[in-house]
Amino acid sequence: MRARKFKKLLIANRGEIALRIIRTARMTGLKTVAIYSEADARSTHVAAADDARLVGPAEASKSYLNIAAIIAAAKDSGADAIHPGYGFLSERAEFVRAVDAAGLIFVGPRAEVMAQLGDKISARKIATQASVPVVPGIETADLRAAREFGASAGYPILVKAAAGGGGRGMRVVESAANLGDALETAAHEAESAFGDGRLFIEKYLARPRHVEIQVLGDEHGTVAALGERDCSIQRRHQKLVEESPAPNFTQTTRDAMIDAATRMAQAAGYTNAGTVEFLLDGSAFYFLEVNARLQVEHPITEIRFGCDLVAEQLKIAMGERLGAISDPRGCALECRINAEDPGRGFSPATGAVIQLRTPGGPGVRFDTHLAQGVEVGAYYDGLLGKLICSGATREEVRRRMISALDELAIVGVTNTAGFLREVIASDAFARAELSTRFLEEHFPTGPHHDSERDTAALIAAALVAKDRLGSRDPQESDGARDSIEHSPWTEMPKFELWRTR
Amino acid sequence: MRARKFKKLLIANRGEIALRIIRTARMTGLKTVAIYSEADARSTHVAAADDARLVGPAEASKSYLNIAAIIAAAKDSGADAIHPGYGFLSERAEFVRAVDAAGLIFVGPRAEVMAQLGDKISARKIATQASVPVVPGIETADLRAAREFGASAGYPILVKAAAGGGGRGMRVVESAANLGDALETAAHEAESAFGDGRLFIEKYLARPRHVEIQVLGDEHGTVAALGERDCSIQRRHQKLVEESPAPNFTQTTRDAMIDAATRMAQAAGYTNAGTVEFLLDGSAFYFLEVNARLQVEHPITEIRFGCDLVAEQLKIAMGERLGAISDPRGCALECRINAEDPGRGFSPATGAVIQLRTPGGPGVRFDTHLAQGVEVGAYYDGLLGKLICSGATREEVRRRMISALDELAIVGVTNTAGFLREVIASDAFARAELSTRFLEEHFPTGPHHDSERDTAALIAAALVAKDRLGSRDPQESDGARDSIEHSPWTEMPKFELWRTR
Amino acid sequence: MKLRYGTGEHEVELLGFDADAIHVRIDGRELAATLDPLADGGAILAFDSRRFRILGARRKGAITVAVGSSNYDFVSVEPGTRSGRRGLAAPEITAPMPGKVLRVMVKEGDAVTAGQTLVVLEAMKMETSLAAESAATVKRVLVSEGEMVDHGAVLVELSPAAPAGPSDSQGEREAR
Amino acid sequence: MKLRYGTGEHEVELLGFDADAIHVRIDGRELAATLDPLADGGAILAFDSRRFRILGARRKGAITVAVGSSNYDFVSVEPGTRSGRRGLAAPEITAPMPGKVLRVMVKEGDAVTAGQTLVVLEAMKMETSLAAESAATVKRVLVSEGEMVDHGAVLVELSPAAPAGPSDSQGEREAR
Repeated sequence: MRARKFKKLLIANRGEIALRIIRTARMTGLKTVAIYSEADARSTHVAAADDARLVGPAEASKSYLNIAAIIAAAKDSGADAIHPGYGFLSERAEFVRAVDAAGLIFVGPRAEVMAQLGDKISARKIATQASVPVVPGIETADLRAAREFGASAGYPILVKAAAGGGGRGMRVVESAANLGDALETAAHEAESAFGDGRLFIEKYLARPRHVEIQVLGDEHGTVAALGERDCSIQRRHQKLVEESPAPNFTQTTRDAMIDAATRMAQAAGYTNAGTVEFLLDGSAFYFLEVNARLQVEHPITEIRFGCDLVAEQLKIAMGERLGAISDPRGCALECRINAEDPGRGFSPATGAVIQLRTPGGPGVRFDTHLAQGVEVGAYYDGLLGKLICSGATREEVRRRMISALDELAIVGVTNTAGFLREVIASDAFARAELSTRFLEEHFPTGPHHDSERDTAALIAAALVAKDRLGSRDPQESDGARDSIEHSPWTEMPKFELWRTR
Repeated sequence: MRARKFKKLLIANRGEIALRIIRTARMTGLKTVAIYSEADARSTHVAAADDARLVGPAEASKSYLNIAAIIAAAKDSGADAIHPGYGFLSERAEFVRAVDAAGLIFVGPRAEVMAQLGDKISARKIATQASVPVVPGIETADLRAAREFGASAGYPILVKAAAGGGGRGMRVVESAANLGDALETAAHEAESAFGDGRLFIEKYLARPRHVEIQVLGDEHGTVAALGERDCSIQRRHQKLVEESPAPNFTQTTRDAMIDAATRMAQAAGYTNAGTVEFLLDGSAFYFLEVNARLQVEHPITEIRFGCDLVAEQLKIAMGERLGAISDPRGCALECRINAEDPGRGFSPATGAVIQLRTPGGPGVRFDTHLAQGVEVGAYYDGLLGKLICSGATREEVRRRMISALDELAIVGVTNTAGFLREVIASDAFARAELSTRFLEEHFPTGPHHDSERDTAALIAAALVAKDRLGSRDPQESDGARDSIEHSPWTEMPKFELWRTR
Repeated sequence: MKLRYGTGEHEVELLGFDADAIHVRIDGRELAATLDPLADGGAILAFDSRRFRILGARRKGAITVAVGSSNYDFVSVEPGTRSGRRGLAAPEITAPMPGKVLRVMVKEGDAVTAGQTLVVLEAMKMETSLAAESAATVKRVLVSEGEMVDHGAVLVELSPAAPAGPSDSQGEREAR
Repeated sequence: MKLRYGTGEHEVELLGFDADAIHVRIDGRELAATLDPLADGGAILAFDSRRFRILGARRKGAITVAVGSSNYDFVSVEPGTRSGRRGLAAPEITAPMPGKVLRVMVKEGDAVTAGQTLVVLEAMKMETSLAAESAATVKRVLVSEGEMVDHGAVLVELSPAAPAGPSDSQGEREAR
């Protein structure tokens, strides 16, 4: 039993997830240490923690992926445990080994379990041995072998990195002619994203749904499954909208999938929080992969089950036994608000938050690290926040989400909120016609055109421009407004503002 | 059966509760109409509604209490139902009669039920007839009769308005010598606050707890009770902190109180959402009053029961039958953030919000109408927002509240958040040593002195002052910051900004 | 600079910045703190093993600051400024909060005793009685019933009932 | 004034304000809208029975606006400004998003064909290939591998392979 009590937790991450983990760690009575790159010195997660350490320059490979610097920050700050969040080092077995070697507690599965599950080939082996159905496929980066597989399984086929997840390095290949290029590009992306160029090729399902099971495993051999999440609404294999329970999902299929996920976790000796992902095709489902970490969309499970998954992770890492988990209640829906321009092919957007209007009220949770003044750069992924709505029925939650998206505004950073409002308000979504093809089928060109909204935008822009033309009315300038335009710390000498600590 | 479907709801209120009601109404598919006084033309609730109507000048008696103007606004905007919120006209039977007479639906109990319950004398009669225990007391504004009662029941005694609630016009009288002054002042306040100078005098319990039961009654005779709320932490009879379930409260007492509240609601023919308030003295409890409206602290019940009480109100007002209500789950705690200066005897504070930092994350809900730029004036009550935390156990929720209060900052409007953090973090609160005397006993002089925090404040103030002394560094002024200091609409001609519609 | 918060006054001086710390002198005591600015315009201020999240701005001549969730309103006290609210007997009755004048219970020329209520103010539906601190004569009444007044507004001016002392009293010197 | 959003350009003129409405002309069409300012610095803009909650600010020469939760970034197009990105064959390859230059696949003087990849950009861990729109010769390469570039940065300059047309081409006239 490696587990023991710990008192100070280093969060090896940034952005909304670092803030979210810090919040729970504080609630459980732990001291917290944030890490940050030079680009993030002023960030919200740095402010929220009890202590913060610089781990390197802006580039992730030199900071948030810098194992040596992170271990050193933990040692230096007296942290005795590390939570990896998601992304970055969260699924790197060598990071877990380094944490172990430093005598610190890693909040997540054991290194060898992570290594096995992180490799698609060995993960498939475990699944097959545990009688969990898998999609037909082979591991190869060899063009001839890939062609043979394509010919026997039939196109389209999917080429993806054997390591890693999250859609990176994934390519759908429609015909044998494109196979060579796809293998080359995928291998390159796999190498650069995961440091491992191995590829896996499998049968591509035409209109599957993505449904996944949240599991928790303690270090005493108990595995609990906390229901499913439907994450079918994706763009380039990146989830945009997630919901729980999955609609149009029979209890029989749910039970079977939960059983399969539990068998998978038990067969792998899985501990801590993880997600077993499946592709659902009619009532048949196939094992996709295990995400051996906290998932971005974990809040919808938290809300339905009335639990705090990060608190559960911390308890498990301390060696405690899994407690009783409530039965699920109601529905929950999440929209990922990304810094992308839906009007320009979802190209990444950057900028500083000039104004921020956040939604609230009953059944609304908005997990974000944004605040007025926060800068969104190009160095890291563009997740600005997760808007999560909950309620008694899917339709209630759907309407609440529309209303909450109407309340949300992030001026200064172009983002997906307006587009997601269209998605959630669409008839197809209301009817829960879900598949991973949803966006291509219903929003092939991105957001729909709304000429009245465009007119409103033009008028607004003209009013902004008018200000520049000098129409300031001194009578309007009252004390309160004047104060709002003053922020004393922006006036500090530059070295003060960007100084490291 | 007066009930029928309606489509457009006028919200006869302002501030956080108007916004909260609008949110649910939108979710249920209703169109919404906000009302506003001249002081509130730019308010958040006006922006959130589909339509908004000016009902009068800043003074509440001429706007939010102006029945004729509100009915006219409903008619003019095509609203077919009115939700009163809490405070203002929410417990005025003559308002309900005016709404009825105009052929509109009132979201609340019937006028005659409200009139009966709003009068402490007749409410006591109903309670007594329904075998609900009451505190010994009499109705009188006569000095001689009051003296007789005081002599027989023993001092201290409580003098309060026979109409209305919320602690207004309440006076504790410690001895016969102060009785004359107290009667005179209380009668004046009762007259000015409720338009009804009648007084009620009762035995004052020394260290009771305030525990109340949420009820819902439909128009088909069904009454449901949704558990209790402990609202013992009060200042001048105004609740500051509320929690559910009540700690140190046996299931036997809970069951008995729920039974009593249900009997009371049934005996009164109560419909819609209401609260039956009790004083708890050991395991004995006494009926205090019925609040015939939505209660400020209703969210803690919503979170535990997984329901939306405003949605339930709307369903009941449409004549629907009460549906199944889930069993309660976990704990919830609310802090009322008021515009008051805890360091100066909680005197009311005013100002514009210069900066706002709001808390978030799992188990955190902050119901507020605040945004940067919102002005808080002296015309209305100073509730800035309600911070609600929930979780599995009281201790988890308590720690989450401390953390959430640490995240909250409202610069520009002095408020109670810092003081409430001390209250929630106190050993006495952690041990749940609750009584309505809690603050006098544990915080007799308001917030405790924290000299290091004072020092931090002085340094911060010096830094703000430094800015004025001209240390601006032009190099620091980048594009993003410049933009933040521009808000085009502040530059519009004044008549545009304050124009009514 | 001298800053007043509530009834207390403090002398604060920013001595300078270097790469590691900000140096201040507060009421004669020197202190080094670290200051780490945040994107939201605030900063983390740390000293003596404590860490405070601060925000602040100027507001109508005052300086308003939040340390964590606690608010502070400071007034900068300039040398030579008259401070009429701290004399032996306050020569003015000012509004302790913004509100509505409910009742004015005196008129010019009235002699009043210590503790006598002069004005009743209503703010947020609560009544507050404002009384004379000592015996005095009402010199001027500046408000009428029903009027809305701001925090700090002078409501009534008084003349001491006792033989008038020097107008530059000890209390005023203290206030500087 | 002329505003560009995405690929579209619009002529907008504020005609004036009166007590009830703001009058604008958009692409020749006159429109009256009501504008009700909000405390947060935004406003409610209403016309044709629709009601929009708007916010906006200037940002580095652009105007950024939110209508509800939808963002718009406008560039003010001054008469006489060159618009190099809309010619028959773009003479420049610019970064469509901020990111890191992963690979530069050409050097100065190279002849390239239509559709040939010139630069591979990585942004948010996704690769984007930037290709020539038509046959051309590489005039200048302005970036090197590993470099971080902003949105709109010029990466490669090209000379048309075909006989050079007039630099003030039809495409550019259209763009005004």
